[in-house]
Amino acid sequence: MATQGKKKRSAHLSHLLSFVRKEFRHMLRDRKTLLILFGMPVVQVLLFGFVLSNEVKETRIIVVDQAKDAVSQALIEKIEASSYFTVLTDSLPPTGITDAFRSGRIKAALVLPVDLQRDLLHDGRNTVQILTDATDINLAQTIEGYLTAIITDFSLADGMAAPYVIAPETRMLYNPELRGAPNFVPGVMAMVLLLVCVMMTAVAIVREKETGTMEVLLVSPMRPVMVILAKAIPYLILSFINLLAILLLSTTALDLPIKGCLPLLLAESTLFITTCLTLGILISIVTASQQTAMFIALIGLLLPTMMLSGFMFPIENMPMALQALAYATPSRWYYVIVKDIMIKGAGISALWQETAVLAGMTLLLFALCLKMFNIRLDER
Amino acid sequence: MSVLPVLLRKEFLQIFRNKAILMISVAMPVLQFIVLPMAVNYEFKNINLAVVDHDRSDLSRRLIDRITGSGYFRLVDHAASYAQAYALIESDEADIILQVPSGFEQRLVREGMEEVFVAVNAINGMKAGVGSAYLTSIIAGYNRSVVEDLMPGAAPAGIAVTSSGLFNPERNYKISLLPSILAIMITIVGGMLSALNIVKEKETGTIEQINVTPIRKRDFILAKSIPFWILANVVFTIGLLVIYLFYGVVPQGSLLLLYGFVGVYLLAVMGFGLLVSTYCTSQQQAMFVNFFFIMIFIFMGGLFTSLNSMPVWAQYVARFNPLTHVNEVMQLVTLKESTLRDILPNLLAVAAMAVVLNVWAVLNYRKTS
Amino acid sequence: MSTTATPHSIVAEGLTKRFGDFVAVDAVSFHVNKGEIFGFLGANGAGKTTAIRMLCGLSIPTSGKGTVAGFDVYTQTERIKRNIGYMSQKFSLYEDLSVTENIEFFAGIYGLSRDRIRTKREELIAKLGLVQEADKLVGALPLGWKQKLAFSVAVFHQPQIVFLDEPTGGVDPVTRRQFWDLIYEAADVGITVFVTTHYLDEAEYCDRVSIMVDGRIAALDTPTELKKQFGTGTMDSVFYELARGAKRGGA
Amino acid sequence: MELAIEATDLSKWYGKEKTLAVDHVSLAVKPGELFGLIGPDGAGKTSIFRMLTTLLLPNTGTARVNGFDVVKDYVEIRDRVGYMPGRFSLYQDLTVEENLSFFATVFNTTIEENHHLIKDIYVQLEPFKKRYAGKLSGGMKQKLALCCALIHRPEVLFLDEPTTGVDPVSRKDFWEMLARLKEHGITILVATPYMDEATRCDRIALIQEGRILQVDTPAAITAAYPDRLFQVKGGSMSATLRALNKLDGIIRCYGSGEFAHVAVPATATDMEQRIKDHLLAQGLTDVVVRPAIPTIEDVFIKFTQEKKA
Repeated sequence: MATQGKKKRSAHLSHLLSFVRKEFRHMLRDRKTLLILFGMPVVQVLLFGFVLSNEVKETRIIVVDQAKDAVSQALIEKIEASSYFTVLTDSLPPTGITDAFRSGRIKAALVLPVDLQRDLLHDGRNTVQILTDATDINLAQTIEGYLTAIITDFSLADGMAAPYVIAPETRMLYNPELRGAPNFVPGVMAMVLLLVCVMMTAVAIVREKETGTMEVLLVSPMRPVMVILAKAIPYLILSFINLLAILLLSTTALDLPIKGCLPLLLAESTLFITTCLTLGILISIVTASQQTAMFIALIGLLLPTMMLSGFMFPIENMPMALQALAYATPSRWYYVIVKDIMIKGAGISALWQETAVLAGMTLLLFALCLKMFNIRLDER
Repeated sequence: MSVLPVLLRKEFLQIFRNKAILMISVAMPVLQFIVLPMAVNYEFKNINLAVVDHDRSDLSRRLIDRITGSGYFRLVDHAASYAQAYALIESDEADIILQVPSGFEQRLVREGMEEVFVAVNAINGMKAGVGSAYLTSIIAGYNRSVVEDLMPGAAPAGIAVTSSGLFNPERNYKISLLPSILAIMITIVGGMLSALNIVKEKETGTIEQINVTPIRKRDFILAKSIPFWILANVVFTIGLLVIYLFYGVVPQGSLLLLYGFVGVYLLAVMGFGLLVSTYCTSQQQAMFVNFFFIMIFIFMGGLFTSLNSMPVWAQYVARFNPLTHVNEVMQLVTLKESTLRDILPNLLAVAAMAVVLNVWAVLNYRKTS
Repeated sequence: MSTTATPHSIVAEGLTKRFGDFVAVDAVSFHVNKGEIFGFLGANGAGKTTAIRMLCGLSIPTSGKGTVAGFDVYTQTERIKRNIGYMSQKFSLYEDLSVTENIEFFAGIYGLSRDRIRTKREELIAKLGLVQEADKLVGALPLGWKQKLAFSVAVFHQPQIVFLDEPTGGVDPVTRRQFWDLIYEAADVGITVFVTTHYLDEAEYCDRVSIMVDGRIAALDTPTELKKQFGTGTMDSVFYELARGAKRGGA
Repeated sequence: MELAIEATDLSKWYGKEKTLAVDHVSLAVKPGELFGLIGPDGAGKTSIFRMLTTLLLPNTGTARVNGFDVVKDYVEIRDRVGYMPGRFSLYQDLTVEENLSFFATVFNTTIEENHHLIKDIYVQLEPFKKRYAGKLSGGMKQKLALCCALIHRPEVLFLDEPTTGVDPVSRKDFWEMLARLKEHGITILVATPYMDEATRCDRIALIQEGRILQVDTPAAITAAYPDRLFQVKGGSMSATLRALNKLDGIIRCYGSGEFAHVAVPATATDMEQRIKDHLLAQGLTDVVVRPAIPTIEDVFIKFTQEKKA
């Protein structure tokens, strides 16, 4: 009995190996798809790492200088000197400002009152007005913040300040320059990996159903669990290589440090990739055509992951129901993990909860896969 | 009977017969669109604040009360030391540390100037920026009241700043983002449907049957895009209704203009999908290629991070991104009541893309090998 | 419709198709008379499909000359398509469209007028005995009915030539015979029929038969003549004699 | 002796309308037998195959393969049978060799272990072993699929329309291979729409519209043909058939290759002369009329037309 059991186990292992080899061949022979699978995450992470940021720089503003006096001149010079703004020199009457906004030429306008210098000298105070384009609220707010800071600074330096000043000195921890990459790379990584992994395996089993090879596999000693594992392993390896490429590029090209422990990051990533691959396989198991599988994977997942992963919109602001939905999104957990390990240098002790959730999800999905796997051709 | 209506009829029949795909491509996006906008909210209500008050004076206590009373911050801890507070940041329990130095009150009254120290967890850039801005403005407000207390009657000096946001004065994120998210939705739906359709005929082999008929390539491509164009417009319309019914957002500008632009825009998106379709041999390939570009379109479209913040080269590249234009137009028309004249550059750019992509797709579709 | 006065529906002279080093069709020459039923036989991989694809304007030949319905296979592929009908064993009709919808679709493609389609459609459905099934999806029909319908659709626009690629594979014996009745009917009204089959009894129903081996035409004549040439009583033996020498089984 | 395949009262229906694909079918196949299911596309052959290979659950009835129940003991059956589905279902993007070794491992064996079983076929495939399965010709594909189904030396082999779309020469090769496999004691159940292949089976079941019409040896089935059959020729086939249709006393006539076949009641006498006279009277020349030996196809046509009548 014991030897028989052993023989069975080794048979299962060789099943698996041979199946994995087969899957690798499928993967390697479709060069176009392989190229996209490899290129896509790397290019996207790199591109978005370079491009995405919340910095404000050289934003075009108009100063409506009704004062045209020494103070206003000095203030304009000060604004121009900062790297945040480019002051458009062509002055506009106040009525034309809306049009300038509408055409998208400017993002903000600063209106200096006629009696800027005189009022300052007389009353020691005056009020200027900032107009921003609030269609992009975040940008508008940041611009207001920067402009206000410059003006406050200007009035302090000019010795016009009131007494009793409480000046906050602000330090940005972990990401002092508020660069985009540390913000966006973990989020994009979580999102791209999720979608690519899910899509890869979403077609894997349903394709065999469509081509009819599933029939032959079913009438063989091959067990469902082997089919599922064999479908996942090659993509796990591919995704792991992808991950290494992403990390390599983000440390070299994007200058993103990995403060924490690299093996931990790799281990957590492998866990996350497994979760996504299992989700894909589940989709593949319950659908009948490649087209349906792909539509579910893409239309069904793209927007929700983008919006609920937490890197676009803060989860704590969402209504409870949506928060619950966000907690069911694997990328939400992985996003926290990547951020904490890479940028904060956190260890497993800080991340065991997230890890446990991902592991739980994977097990649940895997169990569902086994349960839903149809060992016959009958429709359910 | 001319050929195009015949082809169109066939496409429609097939679309409506495949209920699964129809459900996924119409019902799923609409459902998502009802639920997901609830996530659109950058306004931070509960920024976790750790306070290190070394002064423990009257003034410092009033400052802290004012901050916690603002509604934006939640006091998580009065830490004894900065190191303790920092630990809270590390464990993600706190987002911001406010440290008041000892002798704060004394120095403020005696020297007329004092600094407080603010440390922000800047990993989440958005929260860091918004949080520190809130904090700064609360401190400034407190500052004014301190001045009034200490020098009753004296007006605060210096240049005060008032600000107002045009077009969206209440700074409602839903108004500014929902139309653009709707645009993303129709891009995904339209792009995917058109990208997979021709490839599917290739995979099942029915394209051979089409290729031995005298159907003109132009008619074939048109027949493949018009139904999905209409379907995407239906999704768009339902989306607008959802925005209105569930979120009360009404486009300020002309609906006609909006539809006109979206119509042209969809032609460009479908042209892209069809082009992908003519290059690919399997649905899987088509989907991956299309997905790759849609992701780039979305993230470089200026919606989630402003174009303004991107490197200059990326801003040029973004002009070739149809989603950049649709985002701009959505905001121009729905919020700024822009007219045709304002959106003309966008319209022309998208129209040019539509022409180039569709012509390219027609040329690249081969009836004969 | 025809613009030339050739007596032949199909003329091939040294028609060749190469894929890299592989010569799929090797300088094939033959002609098919108007109104003839021409059997195009050959083992799997002999090059039949490639040859048909060239004649239907789906594939441009590497060298040689050819005209179909008087139009050149290099330069006038779209005009060829206007004058032919085509049906293959698989994929001839859209399975997710109904009988009526398929007829209307394919007739519409060839620009038949709406009234004409309507009257002819009713006639056809009645003739094929599909009145009950007119609104059923084609995918739900038995194969034999599907194939009869596919053939009728392929000749609906009265093309000069109809190409049939293994039209009767898997069809039951009675329906197979009914299918051939349809072919005879078409030939009677002057449509040239170009047909491939693996049923050698069907070869007997053709006016002339060509047998392709390794990309070349190894024999071409009437069934009676061929049998005489090879000194046997059945087309089966003729075919076996020729095809067993083929070198290219796996192509 | 235990039966290799034993099906009792098997039925299968599909969809909401319960379209009956298999209608109370019973079958018994002895070990080592080459048994044919002969019937056209849509007769229900594939559904029967799928129930016997445990891929579908029967709606009524039971079936056993080598003593194992197709519902309860599906794992045992899957370990022991070989199955070649109707459409080509090997991996098109793998080479001949890769397909073979993949299926060998899936069935816990190696190509070497059962090489003697497949060697006749494999010799023909060997020159193409580096070629992708998708690039093989129809005949070669089917040979490869047979190799893959055989590689683990199954006790029962199920071949669903292995020769559809295959040219006559390759079909002949294929059946010669099956004959040799029988010598290894493998039970083979094969489905085919080609009537001429029936004679190569030990026993056949004629099947149409989900029902079994008759089960016996091919010789017994043709011997039981109740009518007298003539082969007739006189000018063109269509003219001959047109003329024959005007003649009283014949049951049916139809083309069959070079000749038309005419069936008349077994009791009728002097029909040979009557047919000849009639055709000559109709203006046909070179008239030939002679007795013909019925084939399975003739039997099948008889069943089909009787059902319609």
